[in-house]
Amino acid sequence: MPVLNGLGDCEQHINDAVESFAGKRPVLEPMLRAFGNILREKSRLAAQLAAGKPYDLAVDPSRLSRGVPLLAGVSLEPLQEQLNVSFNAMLNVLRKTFSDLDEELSRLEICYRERKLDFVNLSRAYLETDPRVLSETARSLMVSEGVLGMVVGVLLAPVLEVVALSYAEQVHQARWLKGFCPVCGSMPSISYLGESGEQASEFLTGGGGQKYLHCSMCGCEWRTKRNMCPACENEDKDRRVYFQTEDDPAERIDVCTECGAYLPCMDFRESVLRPPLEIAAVGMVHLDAWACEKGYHPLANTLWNQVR
Amino acid sequence: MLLNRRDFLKAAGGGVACVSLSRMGFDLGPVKAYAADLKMDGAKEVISVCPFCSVSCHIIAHVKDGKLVNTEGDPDYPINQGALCAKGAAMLSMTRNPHRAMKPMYRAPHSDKWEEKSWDWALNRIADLVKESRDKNFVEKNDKGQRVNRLEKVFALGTSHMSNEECSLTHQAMRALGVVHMDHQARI
Amino acid sequence: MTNHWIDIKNADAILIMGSNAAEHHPISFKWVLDAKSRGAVVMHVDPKFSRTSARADFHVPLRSGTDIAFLGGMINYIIEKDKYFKDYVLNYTNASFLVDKGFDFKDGLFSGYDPKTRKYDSTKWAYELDDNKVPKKDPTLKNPRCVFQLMKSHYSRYTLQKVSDITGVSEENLKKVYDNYAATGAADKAGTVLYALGWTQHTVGVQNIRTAAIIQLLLGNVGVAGGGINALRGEPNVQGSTDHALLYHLVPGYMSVPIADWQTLEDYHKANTPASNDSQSANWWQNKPKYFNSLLKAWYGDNATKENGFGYEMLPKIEKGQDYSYLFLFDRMYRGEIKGGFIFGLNPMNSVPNSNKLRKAMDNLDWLVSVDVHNSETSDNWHRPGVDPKKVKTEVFLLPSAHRLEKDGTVTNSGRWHLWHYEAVPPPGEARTFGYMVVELMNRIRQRYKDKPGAFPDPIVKLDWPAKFDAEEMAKKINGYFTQDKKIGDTEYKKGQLVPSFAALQDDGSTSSLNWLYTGSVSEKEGIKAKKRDATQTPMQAAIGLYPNWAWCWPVNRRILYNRASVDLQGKPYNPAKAVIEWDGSKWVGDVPDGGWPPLATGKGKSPFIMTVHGYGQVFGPGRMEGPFPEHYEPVETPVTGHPFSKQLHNPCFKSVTSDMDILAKPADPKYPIVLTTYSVTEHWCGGGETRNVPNLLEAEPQLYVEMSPQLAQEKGIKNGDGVIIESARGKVEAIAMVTVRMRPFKIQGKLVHEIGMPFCFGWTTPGCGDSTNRLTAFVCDPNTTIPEFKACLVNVRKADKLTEIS
Amino acid sequence: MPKSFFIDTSRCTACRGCQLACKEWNELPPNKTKQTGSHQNPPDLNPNNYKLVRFSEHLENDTVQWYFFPDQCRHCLEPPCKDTIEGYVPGAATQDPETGAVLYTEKTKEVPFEEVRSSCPYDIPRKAADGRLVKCTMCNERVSRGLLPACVKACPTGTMNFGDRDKMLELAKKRLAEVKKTHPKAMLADADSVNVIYLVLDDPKKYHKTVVAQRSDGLSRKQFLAQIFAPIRRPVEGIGQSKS
Repeated sequence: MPVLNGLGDCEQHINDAVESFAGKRPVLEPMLRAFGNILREKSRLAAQLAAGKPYDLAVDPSRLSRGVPLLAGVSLEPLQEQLNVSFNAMLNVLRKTFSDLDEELSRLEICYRERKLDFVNLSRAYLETDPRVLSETARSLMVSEGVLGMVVGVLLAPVLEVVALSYAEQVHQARWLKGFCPVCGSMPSISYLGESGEQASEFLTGGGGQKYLHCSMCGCEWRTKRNMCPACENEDKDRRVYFQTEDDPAERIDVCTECGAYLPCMDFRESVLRPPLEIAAVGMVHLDAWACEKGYHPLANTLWNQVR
Repeated sequence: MLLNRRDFLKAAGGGVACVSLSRMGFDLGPVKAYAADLKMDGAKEVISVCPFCSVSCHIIAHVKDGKLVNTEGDPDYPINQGALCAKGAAMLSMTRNPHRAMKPMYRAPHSDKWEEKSWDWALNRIADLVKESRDKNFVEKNDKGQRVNRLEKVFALGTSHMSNEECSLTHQAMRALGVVHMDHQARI
Repeated sequence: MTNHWIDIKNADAILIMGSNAAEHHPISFKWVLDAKSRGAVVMHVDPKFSRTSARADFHVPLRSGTDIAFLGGMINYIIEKDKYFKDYVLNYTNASFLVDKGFDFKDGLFSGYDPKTRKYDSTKWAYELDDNKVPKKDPTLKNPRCVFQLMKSHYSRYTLQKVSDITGVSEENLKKVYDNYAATGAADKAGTVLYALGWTQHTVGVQNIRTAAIIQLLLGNVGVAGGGINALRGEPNVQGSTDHALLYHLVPGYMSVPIADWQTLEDYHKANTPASNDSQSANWWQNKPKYFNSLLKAWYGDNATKENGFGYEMLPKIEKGQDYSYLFLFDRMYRGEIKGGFIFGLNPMNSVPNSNKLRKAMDNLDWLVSVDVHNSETSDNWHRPGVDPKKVKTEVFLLPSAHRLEKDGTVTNSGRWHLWHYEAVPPPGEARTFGYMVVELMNRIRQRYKDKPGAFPDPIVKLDWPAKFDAEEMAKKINGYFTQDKKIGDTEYKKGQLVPSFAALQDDGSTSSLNWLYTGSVSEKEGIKAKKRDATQTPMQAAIGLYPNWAWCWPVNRRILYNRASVDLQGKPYNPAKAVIEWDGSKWVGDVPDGGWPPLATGKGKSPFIMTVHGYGQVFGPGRMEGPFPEHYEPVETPVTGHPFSKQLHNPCFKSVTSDMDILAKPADPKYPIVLTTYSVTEHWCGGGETRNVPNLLEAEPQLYVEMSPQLAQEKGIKNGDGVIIESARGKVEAIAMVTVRMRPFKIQGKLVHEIGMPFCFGWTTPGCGDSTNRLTAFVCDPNTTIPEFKACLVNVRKADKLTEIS
Repeated sequence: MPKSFFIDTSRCTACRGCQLACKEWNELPPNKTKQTGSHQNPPDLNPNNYKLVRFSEHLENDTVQWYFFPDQCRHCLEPPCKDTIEGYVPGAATQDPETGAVLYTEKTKEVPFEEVRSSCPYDIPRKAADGRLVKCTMCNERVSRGLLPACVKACPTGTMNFGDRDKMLELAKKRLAEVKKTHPKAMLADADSVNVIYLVLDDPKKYHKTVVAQRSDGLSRKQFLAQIFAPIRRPVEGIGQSKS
């Protein structure tokens, strides 16, 4: 069973990974440091929320076996308080990190104090990719849709990470095989190839290579098939390609030529390092740049992969 | 039953858009220049089956520009779960082995050497030999006068290396010719 | 395998005998150790201590060829100690059947033996039938003529002391294995038997396995998770190639090849379709005409009509009792009776016994087509050492074939899983697939027969034959089509539609299928199911690792055969924690059951062993050549002159041929006092043609060796690493001595008997590595299968003055 | 933090995947070998085999023991070979401060081979045809790029493990505690002084003569090193000090 990346990522672990990628690829250093700040705070906050009041969501794990994510259609109303806490913490770190966005971020802070932000509704719209709600809200608050989207995504992530953690066992048992997240329904931001067989026996533990997807939102990790595009479920060997450079066999980018989606992938069989996956994703942004240049689009929009 | 992500989404795609990296204040120029310099090789992954013992471990073959560049155990096949034995692990060198037979070869009667031949020539010559042997040696009836349709003087041996589809055709072809001396690895 | 690879993990006891799974099926061993880590006891009974032994709980050395004595002793032990599973034995096996008075057993021979023909009249082994022709039963199992009592008396002779005396296994070790294994007679325990060529390659090969089957039936281990009789089949697609019958005596789907006495289709069906009047017997083979006619329909298409017996009369028909397998083929070749032939992906000059004779026999061919990935000892036989090519008349073709990674198609693994492989890269150079060659060649032959008719062209020109080889099209054709619109029950099928399951095959020509076992492997909705990679399973299925949605398996996706024997009469699993199927009140859940009938207690059920006429597991097996109960006989070449069970030294029916090159050592021959067994090597594949040409594998295992005990080495003045010569009545082989404590001398009848072991993967086309070990082995065979006795022959060994084959 | 291997011989099945992978990665040509009465082939480490699975067998109390030992350079924390080499040609041997890998350079051509070899308590260095001294490099060029050594990547049994030294030590101690239950003689060989930590189930001599630091005169590693270092002892920088 994969270990949930988020909560296990202590500060030191994140720092080490930032240093190691920055050393390896100096061109990405500014991004690694910036997103490192945000991911550190996210991680801290998730741990704080997990230790706090238990969530009271109407989740039905039996839906997993029918291919329905746990949070699809579930009201996030009971998370009001956690969303508020998260907003305050995450907005703070966003403001510190991105001075170019300060004007819009501070406007959002004011709107929050004026109780103009309905996080429950915005979160729902975010998870369901409802552009109408987000664009209307952005217009009425006089911020850009991009910044509103960023803030909602960033504040929602640590809150949902706690949900993913508490249902990890059920997700594992359900053998979820879809390309989208069994917890929140979002698409993965990165995948990795695992080290050794799930059922490690004394003899022939296996060459590893089983593929796991890491949710771009809640950090849930689930096993998927090697030969399937998570976006369109295409299994045609001639319409899936991966790209990598000879120097970095541990890093690759999986592309589906059927639907045009790409997903970065770390091969842990090749790599000594075990970075937090989101830092790894930031450390591979050059591959995003390469893929976008070739006309492919990311499986999930993340904070760091909007290279256009 | 909800089977597709679209079923609970209002819009398709990678989710809600975020502000771009440049809007955040990053200078993407160096990153893009770095990316443009990358020598990226594209490869595909093809599922195959190890050609040795009948555990039938699955193998993922990595193919770049039509060439086999790597093989690994398929982690998804529930039996081998990515593991391979020494022979399975040597699949790459076994398949790409320069010692392999690459052209139809022919050794004439009493000759001391092999000669290269075309497929067309070889198959025509074999077809002639089969017909000649069959026409000359076909046993229509046995001693009791029963109709038996046998070609006893031509045999077929092998092979468990064939796929099921190839086995099925080989059996059909041999019975059509009247071959009765037919056998393969299952008996040894 | 009745079960499948993953299922090994469900066993509580694992008896590995006649197999070196860790070295030759390395990945299978993962599941053995998975079971071990859950508390299963793993036992390895084998002449040699191998990596399998190293990982087992214990290794028990046994003299080659004495497995029936060993297992017969276990049957005796199970009955004496009352360890058998009574409900199971009574309800699901033929233990309660009464055997007719004609049956008898005296001093090693059953009734009905004719020493002149060396054959039995098996009608002497019939059951006592009631008026409805159903066997009479004694549910108390007390009747002295019931199978149980006959078996008990038969194996009461196999005492610990006698078994120990002939096998060389200490009584203590015998008890250790018997105790551990017999413990699986409990309802909620399972034991599995893993065997390979170490059991089949004997003149008593079939009976070795029969003995294990009896044990499994007594302990209630068939049909359950973690049980079964599991052949670890060696070759890559040997399961599929057997299913599709690249064998003289069968047509695809385990149906008999026509014999001359069955001149018409009606004759064939009359002789081959079993009948049972027992309403509780499914008697599945009663459907054979549907399968056979559909096969003919697939072979001859529109040219197969009801009127012409679907083309049956065009088929070749063998002579009754005549054997056309390797043994007889090469003997006829040696006698000059064979003109030419095809050898596809096989190296018999290295991997078939008595190579010296075979190599000479091949010189008599006018033409030979060898199809392989490498030039081998077979394709190159005409310039083998010591032969002047100018004197060899054979016209030889070496056609380069594709590797598995270079072609599309399916294989069937040992657990009957039907698996698709995709072409990753095209074959190198001008190499081609077997499919391409067979289709192209046949089309050329067909054209010639169309252009210029010769001998009986009909079966060739009337074939339904493809213009080009296409694996997907063939996979569908194997599955089968409706050849006309057809209504079955309430469902209407259109001409050209795929047949959904073999239950829908017809005997009236309205369906075609190249192999009934594979009907259902392709469907209109799911396509080729061998491509399915769906690992989902219900919690019940996951508990035993059934993976019912991963690919497909024959028959009808049933993963564990005879699974109706895993439940009691009410349909409740004997072991609820590892249930295979369960009756939920209205249907079966879990695996696909052996027929959907309700449990037996409802009165509407069927007995679990649906492929047998009466529906019961056969403790008494009247279908075998040498008797219904396995009996210990010595290998044809044996180091003893007698054994403790009877005066009948050898299998009275073993098959052999006579020629000036088929010389056998006499029992306890002083010239050849040592037992030789042969086996594979992890680093090389079978005859070695492929792996010897991979330099790094050759570096790790470079040359032919002979493993021998330090005691024998001392006796013969041989030191580790010395060049030695091994000699049998048939030939001489050079090897390097590997003196090892992993080989042990046996104490047999108070006398020390040495056994040595050699691999057979080395051949002269790889310079200096040594040559065929099979120049030593004897071509004597099991009477049921004609599988040769590779595992036990007699030799002598001496230190070599100089070596010529090894350098 | 230097890197270490943890080699758990209790899991090894002698499949020789590591031996072959090492050859392939280092592009070492095959040797023309001969059968010498053992499955151990080539019979010893040589310039074309930096890694070799050793086989040994024993019969005790009527039970066969068959042991497998994937032998290679131990990448000692204080490598005596390096001291010997540097005594002749400074810079001919180095130790990567990041990984702990002990590496030989071209300049080892100028160093007397037998002396280096006998200074190694595990008898590892060999001399290539061109005069260079060679041995396992810890796949340092892979490791420094964040990749696993080729032999570790190839191992299907969990025998070969690689990572930060403290993690490997932790894993080794955990496994040792586990196997001790069934094999009371189990031990970690010279764990404090080497970066290639072997777990053996039995008396190390039953595996191979130099599983633990050894010389033909039977000195322990401590005595042995004391002798070696006595005249030329100098501080070792950059990596953790041996605790022994």
